[in-house]
Amino acid sequence: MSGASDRAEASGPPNWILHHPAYQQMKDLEVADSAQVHAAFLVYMDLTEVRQWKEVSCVKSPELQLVLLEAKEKEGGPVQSVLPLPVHRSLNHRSIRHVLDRGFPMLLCAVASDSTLVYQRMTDGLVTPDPPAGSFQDMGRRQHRKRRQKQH
Amino acid sequence: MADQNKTDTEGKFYSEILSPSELFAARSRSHKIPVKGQKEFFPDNSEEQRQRLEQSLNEHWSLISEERVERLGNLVKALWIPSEQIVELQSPAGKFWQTMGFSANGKQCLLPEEALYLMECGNLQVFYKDLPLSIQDGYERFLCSDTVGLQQYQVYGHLKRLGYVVHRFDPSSEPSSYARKLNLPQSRDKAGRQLKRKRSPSPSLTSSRAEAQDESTTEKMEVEDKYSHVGEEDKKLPASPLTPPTSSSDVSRGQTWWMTDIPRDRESHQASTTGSSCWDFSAISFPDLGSSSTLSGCLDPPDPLLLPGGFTVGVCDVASWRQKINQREVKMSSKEQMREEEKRRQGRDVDKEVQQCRNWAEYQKLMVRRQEQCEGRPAHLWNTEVTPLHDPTQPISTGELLDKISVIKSTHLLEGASRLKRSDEWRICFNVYQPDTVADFKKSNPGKPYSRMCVCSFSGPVPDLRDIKQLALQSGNAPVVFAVVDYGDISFYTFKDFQLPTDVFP
Amino acid sequence: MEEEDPPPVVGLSLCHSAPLLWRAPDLRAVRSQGLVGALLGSLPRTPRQNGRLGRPLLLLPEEERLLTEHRAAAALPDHDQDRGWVELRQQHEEEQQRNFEEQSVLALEDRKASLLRAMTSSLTQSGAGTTDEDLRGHLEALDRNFSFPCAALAVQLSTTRAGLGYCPEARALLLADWPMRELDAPSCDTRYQVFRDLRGRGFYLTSAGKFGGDFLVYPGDPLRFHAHFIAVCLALDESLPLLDVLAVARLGSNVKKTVLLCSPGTDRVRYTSVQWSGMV
Amino acid sequence: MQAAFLAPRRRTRVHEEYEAPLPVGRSPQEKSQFRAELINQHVLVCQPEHIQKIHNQGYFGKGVLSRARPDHSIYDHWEEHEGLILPVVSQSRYEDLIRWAKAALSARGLDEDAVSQTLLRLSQPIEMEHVRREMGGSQEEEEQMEEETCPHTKRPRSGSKRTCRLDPRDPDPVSDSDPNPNPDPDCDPGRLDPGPAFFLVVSDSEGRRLRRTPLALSEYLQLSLEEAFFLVYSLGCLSVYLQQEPLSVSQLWRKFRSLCPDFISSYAAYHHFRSQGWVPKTGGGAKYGVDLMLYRKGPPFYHASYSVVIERTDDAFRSSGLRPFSWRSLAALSRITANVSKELMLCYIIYPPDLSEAELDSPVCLSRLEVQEVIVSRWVSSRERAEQEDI
Repeated sequence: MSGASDRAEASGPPNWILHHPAYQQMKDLEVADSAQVHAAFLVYMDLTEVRQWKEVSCVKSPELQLVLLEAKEKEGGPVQSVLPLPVHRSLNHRSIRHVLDRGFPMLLCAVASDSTLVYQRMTDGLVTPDPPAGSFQDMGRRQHRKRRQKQH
Repeated sequence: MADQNKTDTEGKFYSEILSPSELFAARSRSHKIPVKGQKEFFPDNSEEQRQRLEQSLNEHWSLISEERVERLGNLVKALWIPSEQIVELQSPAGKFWQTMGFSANGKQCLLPEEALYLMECGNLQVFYKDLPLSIQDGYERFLCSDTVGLQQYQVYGHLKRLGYVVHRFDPSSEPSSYARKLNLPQSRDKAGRQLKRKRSPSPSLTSSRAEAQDESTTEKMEVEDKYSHVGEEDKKLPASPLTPPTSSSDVSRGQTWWMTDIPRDRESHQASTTGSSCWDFSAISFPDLGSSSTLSGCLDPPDPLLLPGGFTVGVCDVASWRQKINQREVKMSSKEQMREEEKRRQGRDVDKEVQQCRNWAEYQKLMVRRQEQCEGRPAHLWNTEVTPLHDPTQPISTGELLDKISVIKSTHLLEGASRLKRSDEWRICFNVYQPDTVADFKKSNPGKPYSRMCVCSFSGPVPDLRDIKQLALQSGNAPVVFAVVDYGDISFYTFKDFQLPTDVFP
Repeated sequence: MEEEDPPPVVGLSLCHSAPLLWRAPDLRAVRSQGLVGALLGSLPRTPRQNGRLGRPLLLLPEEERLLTEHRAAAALPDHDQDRGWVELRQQHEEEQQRNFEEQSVLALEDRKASLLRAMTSSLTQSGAGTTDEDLRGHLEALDRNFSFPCAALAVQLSTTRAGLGYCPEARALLLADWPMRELDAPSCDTRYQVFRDLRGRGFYLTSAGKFGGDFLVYPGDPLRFHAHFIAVCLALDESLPLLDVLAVARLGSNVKKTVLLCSPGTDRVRYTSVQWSGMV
Repeated sequence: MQAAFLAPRRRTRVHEEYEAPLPVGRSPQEKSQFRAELINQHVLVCQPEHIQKIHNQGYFGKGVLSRARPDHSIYDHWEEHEGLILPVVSQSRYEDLIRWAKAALSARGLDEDAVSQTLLRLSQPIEMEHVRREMGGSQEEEEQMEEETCPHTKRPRSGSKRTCRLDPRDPDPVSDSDPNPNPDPDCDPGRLDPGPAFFLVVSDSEGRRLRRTPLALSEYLQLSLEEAFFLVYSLGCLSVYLQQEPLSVSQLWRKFRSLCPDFISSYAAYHHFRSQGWVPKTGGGAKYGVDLMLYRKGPPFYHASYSVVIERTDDAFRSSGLRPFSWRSLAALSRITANVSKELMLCYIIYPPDLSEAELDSPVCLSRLEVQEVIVSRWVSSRERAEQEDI
């Protein structure tokens, strides 16, 4: 069982994050905020490796001095801008507008310090929410909820 | 949109004084409120939708524009006395007297908010300079931002309409923090509890549950007060993996869930630590200098094996020492003896390996061995000024580990609260009593309130810890509820003291 | 939808700086302009419940400001101006007297009518016995013996203050200028600009404090429609903790509404819709 | 008034067994020294054994490629191919991986020739026979190993998710270290699963071709700064390396203070909850707009009990929070917390007045802090108003 402690002394294999082409690309964008770069890379990995989004690429926002991502959810789908941001940051509406002014629908992705990601969809203008499900479906859902409550 | 609703009744809306025939007719009007229909999601400009809206609006306006009409015989007459900011009754009080109003100089009086609420309920007609006051007059004349302003009245009305008994909070009638600290019996409190016992079973499930909780928290507080001097260790029940911060009252609730899935092997673990090979105290002689039976004035040198290295101890003359010490016999109660015994036992249990050493040589060997072990530890963590709290090469149980790393002290709301200067920013406005206490309610002896209300504006600040502490101290035995007024909406929030229980998994 | 005629001027009464509307026609007038306000008082019909409240109506500061900008509201004179108290007292006494007399007559008629009803029904039931003679006798006895008890008098507990406002001429007074109250803290201004813009788009707005926002935004009268948006008003450069955005967005998705970030820009108000992405 | 303690809600379905509350040995033989790297202001644990121990014993961190438990596999599609179950990737994906492997090799200082040779060897077509031979004996061994050493390893929900890793030092990886080979109970026991060392490359022109995986992602565990510092300082079981140099406790403390605006307060709160035996998760807080979520035992066993907001106060209990509260934000937090049957907790960290900057420069100052927990709840004055439904 001493394997673990022995390994701790060894330096281990080189970190693949640092050698990832996308990471190198982000580095080359010369964004000073390295925490944001890391956040952007985590989001990049999530979109490409976990969610299988297509044509994920990174760009620099000159106004915000941050790394943005562009990606398509499906092959041939519309381009979306993604703004990755560490979760304890603040932002203002103007920065969101800068990203929206690129002309694509936007995702704001909050990146927690342990790499948990929370995506919010942001759209220019007033987007009416989906109407509540019809009464029949509604019934079903309520019953479902009741059942779940019973289980707890 | 509402234009379309302007019908021939328009004239009626503009004259809000009812004619005698209207008044007469109003005696038999309905008291039902029309049910609001299911709301829709999208305006679709359809005729059906327009009609439904029109109907809703018509119902709404007829409800809103309705005037209060009461039989004169059902109204209590009263006078507004602006100089004293009170309303004096001119005819006998109604049922409301059980929970509202007060007597002064042989007269029955109401506070302005009470009078206004009763006016709104159609129970009271208040006159000023021989003219009846309108509801509007009541709002404008009675409400006063120093005592009960509009927002306070909104909260008052909201609670009253739900049946709560609501009284102004009087800081001077509350026990001082000093009295509370001494845990002096409060005559009011006692009476209040008796009152509760007498009370018939609570009619509604919600209130009875809330009350039960209320009761248990009171008990808990008392328990805690009594034992607050007991040290941290005594509070933790080592056998239970999840120890509630306070004792007994909580256990029954917790038991069902925490007892089931945890092997309770901590006790057995502890029992096994009482090793057999210790320092052999029967073989080591300890001189009893205090004993009158000590014969000679000299002590023999001790066994060198028992001493740390490098010492040579010769014969010792104890005569001079005997004069310096207190030789009176120590008298201990059986309780004290037990405690003493406990202390001794704990002292020995500290370190199993140390306990197993029979003499200094063995102890020193152990220390060397440990030092060697430590050298396996990473230097960057251990060969510096600040070292980790725990050394993973020295395994200990989880409980011990948690104890060891507990370096941040947990505090409670009343701690340090009395040294804070009272701020004017926050004040408790009302005492609130549950609706089901009304039947037995005594204004002179209201008992412990269900809660105390602090009224504040939604656009104002949120209380910080200082405010919460101050109010908790001022409120004492009842929880403080913040009634936050956002125009027509009122939300209630509590900020309650809490100590997360320790949860030990073996 | 809104009338071409200038809306009637409504009378505001200030209760510790809170703008209240008291008269039913005033309430209708502001509703016709798409302003909802908040009812605060007990409902006369069933006072002991909170589900539906009655007058007065409290206006949001934005509603007050919009009305005053349109010169559609004015402050009512203060209650301390106890002008004409003597006349009012006299008027009141006369009214009470008249009221008592008229209600006595009505009560008598009422009794007669019920007597008549009772007798005719017993007539038809029994088929014989009572005659017109009997009936007249009963009615005369009623006339002679009837006295209307004072306690039975139905009286009105007026909602609005008597006096000004009941005659149309007095309403003209309301057109007189009154200083607009200062509501120009920057945050107030942001809220107002958003309020005015959304109202201008035909939405109805109420306060959305308990939903973590400034306004709940309805596509039509809230009596009939669910709110679509939770509007959060903030200046373009106002710093907003990301955690707050996450909280309000999550709440929005819980209650199936879109969170709307609203910031007045130089030319127009900018809106950004925030919705839960569904990416978990 | 003391808030009542509400029993945590147990999860209805638990997929795993409980290993240990914390990643520290409970016998002298069981050594626990783990390693993490500080990269881009974040702490990453890269060695799979370390990841498993740190995560499974106390639920520290999150897999950067996984939702929670570090169990990501890059392959979503698996197919049967001549009796073997193999992952399937597209041609473009394959090219990406080759490119990436090339970058990784170059970064290790290999010259161009060596790089292209290695790549060539990697991308050569291979035969099924070769795969079968290479797989051969190792399969049984692994299964035995799994039974002996990892009785608690969670079985994947389906055969499509597997752990995969590749050590770039070894361009010809075999699956001998894969702790979790083909445990899919539904699949034909007669078929062999070669693990992720080989896959099928699909292209329109050439159909399916068998290839070696040129490089695979290994899952990393990212620790929040609080988690990392706790493992280093409180448990002494982790060493954090910055550019191959291990940091001392003080160095790490200073470093983290410079990275996080109020690290002391957030760490104090984290430390407090851990020392009470609870499992705080900073990442989960983001979903609810708070600083951390508090679990009994661990997320697989219980639903979170509390949403926690950390506030810092001075000795006079005046808040100096970085995120000033308004009733508006409190209303939102209180509602979303109640909607998921959790409680909202404010955790105040109280600083004594005489705490000097010099003292703050060392974690020893933690013992001078105090913690006050407060439960915020909405009191519903009546059920008569089902207002929420109506708006």
